[in-house]
Amino acid sequence: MSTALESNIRIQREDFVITDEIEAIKKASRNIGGIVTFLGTGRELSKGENISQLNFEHYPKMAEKKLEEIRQQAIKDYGIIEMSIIHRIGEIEIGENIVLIVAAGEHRKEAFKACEWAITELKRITPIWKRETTSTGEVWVQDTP
Amino acid sequence: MSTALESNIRIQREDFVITDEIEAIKKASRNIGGIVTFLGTGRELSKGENISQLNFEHYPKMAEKKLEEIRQQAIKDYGIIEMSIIHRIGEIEIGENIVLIVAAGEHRKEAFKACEWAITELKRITPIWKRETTSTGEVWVQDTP
Amino acid sequence: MITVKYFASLRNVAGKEEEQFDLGNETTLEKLSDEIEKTAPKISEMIRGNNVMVSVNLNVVQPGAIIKDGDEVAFLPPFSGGC
Amino acid sequence: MITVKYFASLRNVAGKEEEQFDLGNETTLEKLSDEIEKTAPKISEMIRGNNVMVSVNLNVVQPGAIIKDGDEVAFLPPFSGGC
Repeated sequence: MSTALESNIRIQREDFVITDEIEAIKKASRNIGGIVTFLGTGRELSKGENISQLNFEHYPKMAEKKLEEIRQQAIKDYGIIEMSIIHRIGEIEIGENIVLIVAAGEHRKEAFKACEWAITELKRITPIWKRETTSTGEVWVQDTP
Repeated sequence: MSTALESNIRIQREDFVITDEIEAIKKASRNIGGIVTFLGTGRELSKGENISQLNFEHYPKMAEKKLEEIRQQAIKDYGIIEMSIIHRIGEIEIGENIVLIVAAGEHRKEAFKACEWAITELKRITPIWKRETTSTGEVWVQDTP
Repeated sequence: MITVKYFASLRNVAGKEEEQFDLGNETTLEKLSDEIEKTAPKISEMIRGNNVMVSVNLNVVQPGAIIKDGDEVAFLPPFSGGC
Repeated sequence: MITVKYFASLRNVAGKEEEQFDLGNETTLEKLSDEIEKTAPKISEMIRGNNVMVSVNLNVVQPGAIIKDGDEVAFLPPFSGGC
Protein backbone atom coordinates (compact mmCIF):
# COMPACT_ATOMS: atom_id res chain seq x y z
CA MET A 1 0.00 0.00 0.00
CA SER A 2 1.45 3.35 -1.00
CA THR A 3 0.89 6.37 1.18
CA ALA A 4 0.43 9.94 0.07
CA LEU A 5 3.46 12.04 0.97
CA GLU A 6 1.68 15.36 1.17
CA SER A 7 3.16 16.35 4.52
CA ASN A 8 6.32 15.97 6.57
CA ILE A 9 4.20 15.41 9.69
CA ARG A 10 1.63 12.65 9.73
CA ILE A 11 -0.33 10.55 12.19
CA GLN A 12 -2.03 7.70 10.38
CA ARG A 13 -3.44 4.19 10.78
CA GLU A 14 -1.85 2.70 7.66
CA ASP A 15 1.77 1.63 7.41
CA PHE A 16 4.39 3.83 5.73
CA VAL A 17 6.98 2.87 3.08
CA ILE A 18 10.40 3.96 4.28
CA THR A 19 11.99 4.13 0.83
CA ASP A 20 9.18 6.43 -0.35
CA GLU A 21 9.60 8.73 2.67
CA ILE A 22 13.35 8.98 2.08
CA GLU A 23 12.95 9.66 -1.63
CA ALA A 24 10.41 12.37 -0.75
CA ILE A 25 12.78 14.10 1.66
CA LYS A 26 15.65 13.93 -0.85
CA LYS A 27 13.67 16.31 -3.07
CA ALA A 28 14.22 19.09 -0.51
CA SER A 29 17.79 19.75 -1.70
CA ARG A 30 20.57 18.47 -3.97
CA ASN A 31 22.94 19.15 -1.10
CA ILE A 32 21.76 16.35 1.20
CA GLY A 33 24.70 14.09 2.04
CA GLY A 34 23.52 12.27 5.17
CA ILE A 35 20.07 10.94 6.04
CA VAL A 36 19.53 9.39 9.46
CA THR A 37 16.35 7.44 10.07
CA PHE A 38 14.85 6.13 13.29
CA LEU A 39 12.25 3.40 12.96
CA GLY A 40 10.44 2.24 16.09
CA THR A 41 8.92 -1.23 15.84
CA GLY A 42 6.70 -3.36 18.08
CA ARG A 43 8.80 -5.52 20.45
CA GLU A 44 7.51 -8.81 21.75
CA LEU A 45 8.98 -8.44 25.23
CA SER A 46 8.24 -5.63 27.69
CA LYS A 47 9.43 -5.85 31.30
CA GLY A 48 9.61 -9.62 31.04
CA GLU A 49 6.06 -9.99 29.74
CA ASN A 50 5.13 -11.24 26.29
CA ILE A 51 3.18 -8.68 24.30
CA SER A 52 0.68 -9.96 21.76
CA GLN A 53 -0.47 -6.60 20.41
CA LEU A 54 0.02 -2.86 20.76
CA ASN A 55 -2.54 -0.13 20.35
CA PHE A 56 -1.78 3.58 20.01
CA GLU A 57 -4.10 6.53 20.41
CA HIS A 58 -3.41 10.24 20.09
CA TYR A 59 -4.95 13.60 20.86
CA PRO A 60 -5.85 14.77 17.34
CA LYS A 61 -4.55 18.23 16.37
CA MET A 62 -2.43 18.55 19.53
CA ALA A 63 -0.22 15.58 18.60
CA GLU A 64 0.30 16.87 15.05
CA LYS A 65 1.04 20.34 16.46
CA LYS A 66 3.73 18.94 18.76
CA LEU A 67 5.33 16.92 15.94
CA GLU A 68 5.46 20.04 13.77
CA GLU A 69 7.09 21.95 16.66
CA ILE A 70 9.69 19.18 16.95
CA ARG A 71 10.35 19.26 13.19
CA GLN A 72 10.85 23.04 13.15
CA GLN A 73 13.05 23.07 16.23
CA ALA A 74 15.22 20.24 14.85
CA ILE A 75 15.78 22.13 11.61
CA LYS A 76 16.60 25.34 13.48
CA ASP A 77 18.71 23.99 16.36
CA TYR A 78 20.68 21.31 14.51
CA GLY A 79 21.00 22.97 11.10
CA ILE A 80 19.54 20.07 9.17
CA ILE A 81 17.81 20.56 5.83
CA GLU A 82 14.53 18.71 6.41
CA MET A 83 12.79 16.33 8.82
CA SER A 84 9.78 14.04 8.49
CA ILE A 85 7.91 12.46 11.39
CA ILE A 86 5.23 9.80 10.91
CA HIS A 87 3.49 7.99 13.79
CA ARG A 88 0.97 5.21 13.40
CA ILE A 89 -2.10 4.80 15.59
CA GLY A 90 -4.50 1.91 16.13
CA GLU A 91 -3.57 -1.76 16.32
CA ILE A 92 0.09 -2.65 15.77
CA GLU A 93 1.33 -6.23 15.64
CA ILE A 94 4.76 -7.36 16.88
CA GLY A 95 7.43 -6.46 14.31
CA GLU A 96 5.29 -3.81 12.63
CA ASN A 97 6.38 -0.21 12.14
CA ILE A 98 5.23 2.31 14.79
CA VAL A 99 7.12 5.54 14.19
CA LEU A 100 9.50 6.92 11.57
CA ILE A 101 11.75 9.97 11.92
CA VAL A 102 13.87 11.01 8.95
CA ALA A 103 16.54 13.70 9.41
CA ALA A 104 18.31 14.91 6.27
CA GLY A 105 21.41 17.09 6.51
CA GLU A 106 24.42 18.13 4.48
CA HIS A 107 26.58 16.00 6.77
CA ARG A 108 25.95 13.05 9.02
CA LYS A 109 26.78 14.53 12.43
CA GLU A 110 23.89 16.98 12.59
CA ALA A 111 21.49 14.43 11.13
CA PHE A 112 22.33 11.87 13.85
CA LYS A 113 21.97 14.47 16.61
CA ALA A 114 18.69 15.86 15.25
CA CYS A 115 17.15 12.41 14.76
CA GLU A 116 18.02 11.17 18.25
CA TRP A 117 16.84 14.41 19.84
CA ALA A 118 13.56 14.26 17.89
CA ILE A 119 12.54 10.75 19.02
CA THR A 120 13.39 11.61 22.64
CA GLU A 121 11.39 14.83 22.39
CA LEU A 122 8.50 13.04 20.66
CA LYS A 123 8.22 10.66 23.60
CA ARG A 124 8.41 13.56 26.05
CA ILE A 125 5.91 16.07 24.65
CA THR A 126 3.60 14.37 22.14
CA PRO A 127 0.15 13.27 23.37
CA ILE A 128 0.28 9.69 22.10
CA TRP A 129 -0.47 6.69 24.34
CA LYS A 130 0.39 3.03 24.03
CA ARG A 131 -1.75 0.15 25.27
CA GLU A 132 -0.10 -3.26 25.54
CA THR A 133 -2.07 -6.50 25.31
CA THR A 134 -0.57 -9.45 27.19
CA SER A 135 -1.93 -12.81 28.32
CA THR A 136 -3.08 -11.10 31.54
CA GLY A 137 -5.02 -8.31 29.84
CA GLU A 138 -4.60 -4.80 28.49
CA VAL A 139 -2.64 -2.01 30.14
CA TRP A 140 -1.86 1.60 29.29
CA VAL A 141 1.89 2.15 29.42
CA GLN A 142 2.71 4.93 31.86
CA ASP A 143 6.44 5.37 31.53
CA THR A 144 8.68 6.28 28.63
CA PRO A 145 12.17 4.86 29.03
CA MET B 1 15.22 -3.33 -9.31
CA SER B 2 15.21 -5.67 -6.35
CA THR B 3 18.44 -6.81 -4.78
CA ALA B 4 19.20 -10.18 -3.27
CA LEU B 5 19.49 -9.95 0.51
CA GLU B 6 21.76 -12.93 0.98
CA SER B 7 24.25 -11.12 3.21
CA ASN B 8 24.42 -8.39 5.82
CA ILE B 9 27.61 -7.09 4.19
CA ARG B 10 27.59 -6.15 0.51
CA ILE B 11 29.55 -4.06 -1.93
CA GLN B 12 27.63 -3.75 -5.16
CA ARG B 13 27.12 -1.62 -8.26
CA GLU B 14 23.32 -1.66 -8.23
CA ASP B 15 21.16 0.45 -5.94
CA PHE B 16 19.60 -1.00 -2.78
CA VAL B 17 15.99 -0.76 -1.58
CA ILE B 18 15.98 0.55 1.99
CA THR B 19 12.59 -0.89 2.92
CA ASP B 20 13.74 -4.36 1.79
CA GLU B 21 16.94 -4.11 3.84
CA ILE B 22 15.01 -3.08 6.95
CA GLU B 23 12.43 -5.85 6.52
CA ALA B 24 15.30 -8.34 6.12
CA ILE B 25 17.00 -7.21 9.35
CA LYS B 26 13.69 -7.33 11.25
CA LYS B 27 13.68 -11.10 10.70
CA ALA B 28 16.68 -11.40 13.06
CA SER B 29 14.48 -11.08 16.17
CA ARG B 30 10.98 -10.34 17.41
CA ASN B 31 12.60 -8.24 20.10
CA ILE B 32 13.80 -5.42 17.86
CA GLY B 33 12.35 -2.11 19.07
CA GLY B 34 14.63 0.50 17.49
CA ILE B 35 16.22 0.52 14.03
CA VAL B 36 18.59 3.35 13.17
CA THR B 37 19.62 3.79 9.56
CA PHE B 38 22.32 5.94 8.02
CA LEU B 39 22.03 6.65 4.31
CA GLY B 40 24.85 8.51 2.59
CA THR B 41 23.87 10.22 -0.67
CA GLY B 42 25.74 12.10 -3.38
CA ARG B 43 25.93 15.82 -2.62
CA GLU B 44 26.19 18.41 -5.35
CA LEU B 45 28.57 20.72 -3.49
CA SER B 46 32.03 19.79 -2.17
CA LYS B 47 34.40 22.47 -0.85
CA GLY B 48 32.58 25.11 -2.86
CA GLU B 49 32.85 23.17 -6.12
CA ASN B 50 29.92 21.73 -8.07
CA ILE B 51 30.14 17.98 -8.44
CA SER B 52 28.59 16.43 -11.54
CA GLN B 53 29.34 12.78 -10.74
CA LEU B 54 30.95 10.50 -8.17
CA ASN B 55 32.77 7.26 -8.75
CA PHE B 56 33.69 4.75 -6.06
CA GLU B 57 36.18 1.90 -6.21
CA HIS B 58 37.13 -0.65 -3.57
CA TYR B 59 39.77 -3.26 -2.82
CA PRO B 60 37.74 -6.46 -3.34
CA LYS B 61 37.80 -8.93 -0.44
CA MET B 62 39.62 -6.53 1.89
CA ALA B 63 36.75 -4.00 1.86
CA GLU B 64 34.15 -6.72 2.56
CA LYS B 65 36.41 -8.10 5.32
CA LYS B 66 36.60 -4.69 7.00
CA LEU B 67 32.84 -4.18 6.79
CA GLU B 68 32.29 -7.59 8.39
CA GLU B 69 34.74 -6.64 11.18
CA ILE B 70 32.76 -3.43 11.76
CA ARG B 71 29.46 -5.36 11.84
CA GLN B 72 30.75 -7.87 14.38
CA GLN B 73 32.37 -5.23 16.60
CA ALA B 74 29.20 -3.10 16.55
CA ILE B 75 27.08 -6.07 17.67
CA LYS B 76 29.58 -6.97 20.40
CA ASP B 77 30.50 -3.50 21.71
CA TYR B 78 27.07 -1.84 21.54
CA GLY B 79 24.85 -4.82 22.31
CA ILE B 80 22.71 -4.43 19.21
CA ILE B 81 20.91 -7.39 17.66
CA GLU B 82 22.00 -7.08 14.02
CA MET B 83 23.71 -4.72 11.57
CA SER B 84 23.76 -4.51 7.78
CA ILE B 85 26.26 -2.50 5.73
CA ILE B 86 25.90 -1.97 1.99
CA HIS B 87 28.22 0.23 -0.09
CA ARG B 88 27.82 0.95 -3.77
CA ILE B 89 30.73 1.24 -6.21
CA GLY B 90 30.98 2.61 -9.74
CA GLU B 91 29.27 5.73 -11.03
CA ILE B 92 26.93 7.56 -8.64
CA GLU B 93 24.85 10.54 -9.68
CA ILE B 94 23.98 13.46 -7.39
CA GLY B 95 21.14 12.48 -5.05
CA GLU B 96 21.74 8.75 -5.49
CA ASN B 97 22.35 6.34 -2.63
CA ILE B 98 26.00 5.57 -1.77
CA VAL B 99 26.03 3.71 1.52
CA LEU B 100 23.48 2.22 3.91
CA ILE B 101 24.07 1.16 7.50
CA VAL B 102 21.19 -0.40 9.43
CA ALA B 103 21.55 -0.97 13.19
CA ALA B 104 18.76 -2.90 14.91
CA GLY B 105 18.55 -3.05 18.69
CA GLU B 106 16.09 -3.72 21.45
CA HIS B 107 16.17 -0.02 22.31
CA ARG B 108 17.07 3.10 20.40
CA LYS B 109 20.09 4.32 22.37
CA GLU B 110 22.43 1.48 21.43
CA ALA B 111 21.18 1.49 17.83
CA PHE B 112 22.00 5.22 17.44
CA LYS B 113 25.46 4.77 18.97
CA ALA B 114 26.29 1.67 16.92
CA CYS B 115 25.12 3.23 13.65
CA GLU B 116 27.08 6.46 14.11
CA TRP B 117 30.19 4.56 15.20
CA ALA B 118 29.92 2.22 12.20
CA ILE B 119 29.82 4.95 9.53
CA THR B 120 32.77 6.74 11.17
CA GLU B 121 34.71 3.46 11.36
CA LEU B 122 33.77 2.57 7.77
CA LYS B 123 35.32 5.83 6.56
CA ARG B 124 38.42 5.22 8.68
CA ILE B 125 39.33 1.60 7.91
CA THR B 126 37.55 0.45 4.73
CA PRO B 127 39.55 0.51 1.47
CA ILE B 128 37.02 2.40 -0.64
CA TRP B 129 37.92 5.49 -2.64
CA LYS B 130 35.84 8.31 -4.11
CA ARG B 131 36.58 10.18 -7.31
CA GLU B 132 34.74 13.44 -7.88
CA THR B 133 34.04 14.82 -11.33
CA THR B 134 33.75 18.62 -11.54
CA SER B 135 33.86 21.11 -14.40
CA THR B 136 37.66 21.24 -13.97
CA GLY B 137 38.22 17.48 -14.17
CA GLU B 138 38.37 14.38 -12.00
CA VAL B 139 40.03 14.12 -8.62
CA TRP B 140 40.47 11.36 -6.06
CA VAL B 141 39.25 12.61 -2.68
CA GLN B 142 42.02 12.33 -0.10
CA ASP B 143 40.38 13.35 3.12
CA THR B 144 37.44 12.00 5.07
CA PRO B 145 35.82 14.70 7.19
CA MET C 1 -19.55 25.69 27.71
CA ILE C 2 -16.19 24.13 28.50
CA THR C 3 -15.43 20.85 26.73
CA VAL C 4 -13.38 18.37 28.79
CA LYS C 5 -11.61 15.49 27.05
CA TYR C 6 -10.21 12.34 28.64
CA PHE C 7 -7.51 10.22 27.01
CA ALA C 8 -6.07 6.72 27.40
CA SER C 9 -6.23 5.45 31.01
CA LEU C 10 -8.24 8.51 32.11
CA ARG C 11 -10.87 7.79 29.46
CA ASN C 12 -11.12 4.24 30.77
CA VAL C 13 -11.58 5.50 34.35
CA ALA C 14 -14.05 8.20 33.31
CA GLY C 15 -15.95 5.78 31.09
CA LYS C 16 -16.38 8.55 28.53
CA GLU C 17 -14.34 10.49 25.98
CA GLU C 18 -15.60 13.93 26.79
CA GLU C 19 -18.14 15.95 28.72
CA GLN C 20 -19.22 19.58 28.96
CA PHE C 21 -19.47 22.02 31.87
CA ASP C 22 -21.10 25.42 32.09
CA LEU C 23 -18.98 27.49 34.51
CA GLY C 24 -19.66 30.99 33.25
CA ASN C 25 -17.39 33.25 31.22
CA GLU C 26 -14.24 32.47 33.13
CA THR C 27 -13.16 29.94 35.74
CA THR C 28 -10.02 28.21 36.99
CA LEU C 29 -8.63 24.74 36.53
CA GLU C 30 -9.14 24.26 40.28
CA LYS C 31 -12.84 25.03 40.06
CA LEU C 32 -13.25 22.79 37.05
CA SER C 33 -11.62 19.96 39.01
CA ASP C 34 -14.07 20.57 41.89
CA GLU C 35 -16.89 20.23 39.42
CA ILE C 36 -15.51 16.98 37.98
CA GLU C 37 -15.09 15.63 41.52
CA LYS C 38 -18.83 15.77 42.13
CA THR C 39 -19.57 13.14 39.50
CA ALA C 40 -16.23 11.34 39.13
CA PRO C 41 -14.16 11.45 42.33
CA LYS C 42 -11.62 8.94 41.01
CA ILE C 43 -10.87 11.07 37.95
CA SER C 44 -10.50 14.16 40.12
CA GLU C 45 -8.09 12.31 42.39
CA MET C 46 -5.92 11.32 39.40
CA ILE C 47 -6.00 14.87 38.10
CA ARG C 48 -4.99 16.34 41.48
CA GLY C 49 -2.06 13.93 41.57
CA ASN C 50 1.00 15.19 39.76
CA ASN C 51 0.89 12.53 37.09
CA VAL C 52 -1.60 14.17 34.73
CA MET C 53 -0.86 17.08 32.43
CA VAL C 54 -3.57 19.51 31.43
CA SER C 55 -3.95 21.29 28.10
CA VAL C 56 -6.21 24.18 27.24
CA ASN C 57 -6.87 24.65 23.53
CA LEU C 58 -3.97 22.27 22.72
CA ASN C 59 -1.41 24.07 24.91
CA VAL C 60 -0.11 22.56 28.14
CA VAL C 61 -1.00 24.75 31.14
CA GLN C 62 0.05 25.04 34.79
CA PRO C 63 -2.22 24.37 37.82
CA GLY C 64 -3.37 27.98 38.28
CA ALA C 65 -4.61 28.30 34.71
CA ILE C 66 -7.67 30.38 33.79
CA ILE C 67 -10.29 28.67 31.63
CA LYS C 68 -12.74 30.59 29.46
CA ASP C 69 -16.13 29.76 28.02
CA GLY C 70 -15.62 27.79 24.78
CA ASP C 71 -12.22 26.39 25.78
CA GLU C 72 -11.26 22.77 25.22
CA VAL C 73 -9.59 21.26 28.28
CA ALA C 74 -7.86 17.89 28.10
CA PHE C 75 -6.46 15.70 30.86
CA LEU C 76 -3.40 13.86 29.59
CA PRO C 77 -1.89 10.81 31.30
CA PRO C 78 1.88 10.28 30.89
CA PHE C 79 2.74 9.96 27.19
CA SER C 80 4.00 6.67 25.82
CA GLY C 81 4.28 7.16 22.08
CA GLY C 82 7.37 6.48 20.06
CA CYS C 83 8.11 2.81 20.44
CA MET D 1 56.31 -14.07 -6.86
CA ILE D 2 54.92 -11.13 -4.92
CA THR D 3 51.82 -9.46 -6.38
CA VAL D 4 51.64 -5.68 -5.87
CA LYS D 5 48.33 -3.86 -6.30
CA TYR D 6 47.78 -0.13 -6.76
CA PHE D 7 44.46 1.56 -6.00
CA ALA D 8 42.77 4.88 -6.79
CA SER D 9 45.27 7.77 -7.18
CA LEU D 10 48.22 5.37 -6.91
CA ARG D 11 46.88 3.31 -9.82
CA ASN D 12 46.60 6.48 -11.86
CA VAL D 13 50.23 7.40 -11.06
CA ALA D 14 51.49 3.85 -11.67
CA GLY D 15 49.50 3.56 -14.87
CA LYS D 16 48.72 -0.05 -13.95
CA GLU D 17 46.58 -2.04 -11.52
CA GLU D 18 49.16 -4.57 -10.48
CA GLU D 19 52.62 -5.99 -11.14
CA GLN D 20 54.71 -8.87 -9.91
CA PHE D 21 58.17 -9.08 -8.35
CA ASP D 22 60.41 -12.08 -7.70
CA LEU D 23 62.32 -11.30 -4.48
CA GLY D 24 63.02 -14.80 -3.18
CA ASN D 25 61.32 -16.61 -0.32
CA GLU D 26 61.24 -13.68 2.05
CA THR D 27 61.90 -9.95 1.81
CA THR D 28 60.92 -6.69 3.52
CA LEU D 29 58.54 -3.90 2.59
CA GLU D 30 61.62 -1.65 2.40
CA LYS D 31 63.31 -3.86 -0.18
CA LEU D 32 60.10 -4.13 -2.19
CA SER D 33 59.90 -0.32 -2.24
CA ASP D 34 63.52 -0.16 -3.49
CA GLU D 35 62.53 -2.49 -6.29
CA ILE D 36 59.48 -0.39 -7.22
CA GLU D 37 61.64 2.75 -7.20
CA LYS D 38 63.77 1.45 -10.07
CA THR D 39 60.87 1.53 -12.53
CA ALA D 40 58.42 3.99 -10.90
CA PRO D 41 60.23 6.58 -8.71
CA LYS D 42 57.08 8.67 -8.28
CA ILE D 43 55.14 5.74 -6.82
CA SER D 44 57.99 4.92 -4.50
CA GLU D 45 58.09 8.52 -3.29
CA MET D 46 54.38 8.43 -2.50
CA ILE D 47 54.76 5.11 -0.71
CA ARG D 48 57.67 6.39 1.42
CA GLY D 49 55.57 9.38 2.44
CA ASN D 50 53.32 8.74 5.40
CA ASN D 51 50.12 9.07 3.45
CA VAL D 52 49.91 5.55 2.03
CA MET D 53 48.90 2.47 3.99
CA VAL D 54 50.19 -0.94 3.06
CA SER D 55 48.34 -4.24 3.34
CA VAL D 56 49.76 -7.74 3.04
CA ASN D 57 47.19 -10.44 2.30
CA LEU D 58 44.36 -8.01 3.19
CA ASN D 59 45.82 -6.98 6.58
CA VAL D 60 47.30 -3.54 7.17
CA VAL D 61 51.00 -3.80 8.09
CA GLN D 62 53.65 -1.52 9.58
CA PRO D 63 56.79 -0.26 7.74
CA GLY D 64 59.09 -3.05 8.93
CA ALA D 65 56.83 -5.82 7.65
CA ILE D 66 58.19 -9.08 6.24
CA ILE D 67 56.85 -10.17 2.88
CA LYS D 68 56.87 -13.76 1.70
CA ASP D 69 56.78 -15.38 -1.70
CA GLY D 70 53.13 -15.61 -2.83
CA ASP D 71 51.96 -12.63 -0.75
CA GLU D 72 49.63 -9.96 -2.12
CA VAL D 73 50.83 -6.46 -1.23
CA ALA D 74 48.59 -3.43 -1.78
CA PHE D 75 49.38 0.27 -1.53
CA LEU D 76 46.34 2.12 -0.28
CA PRO D 77 45.86 5.90 -0.56
CA PRO D 78 43.75 7.60 2.14
CA PHE D 79 40.26 6.08 2.17
CA SER D 80 37.28 8.19 1.14
CA GLY D 81 34.32 5.85 1.16
CA GLY D 82 31.08 6.44 3.04
CA CYS D 83 29.62 9.60 1.57
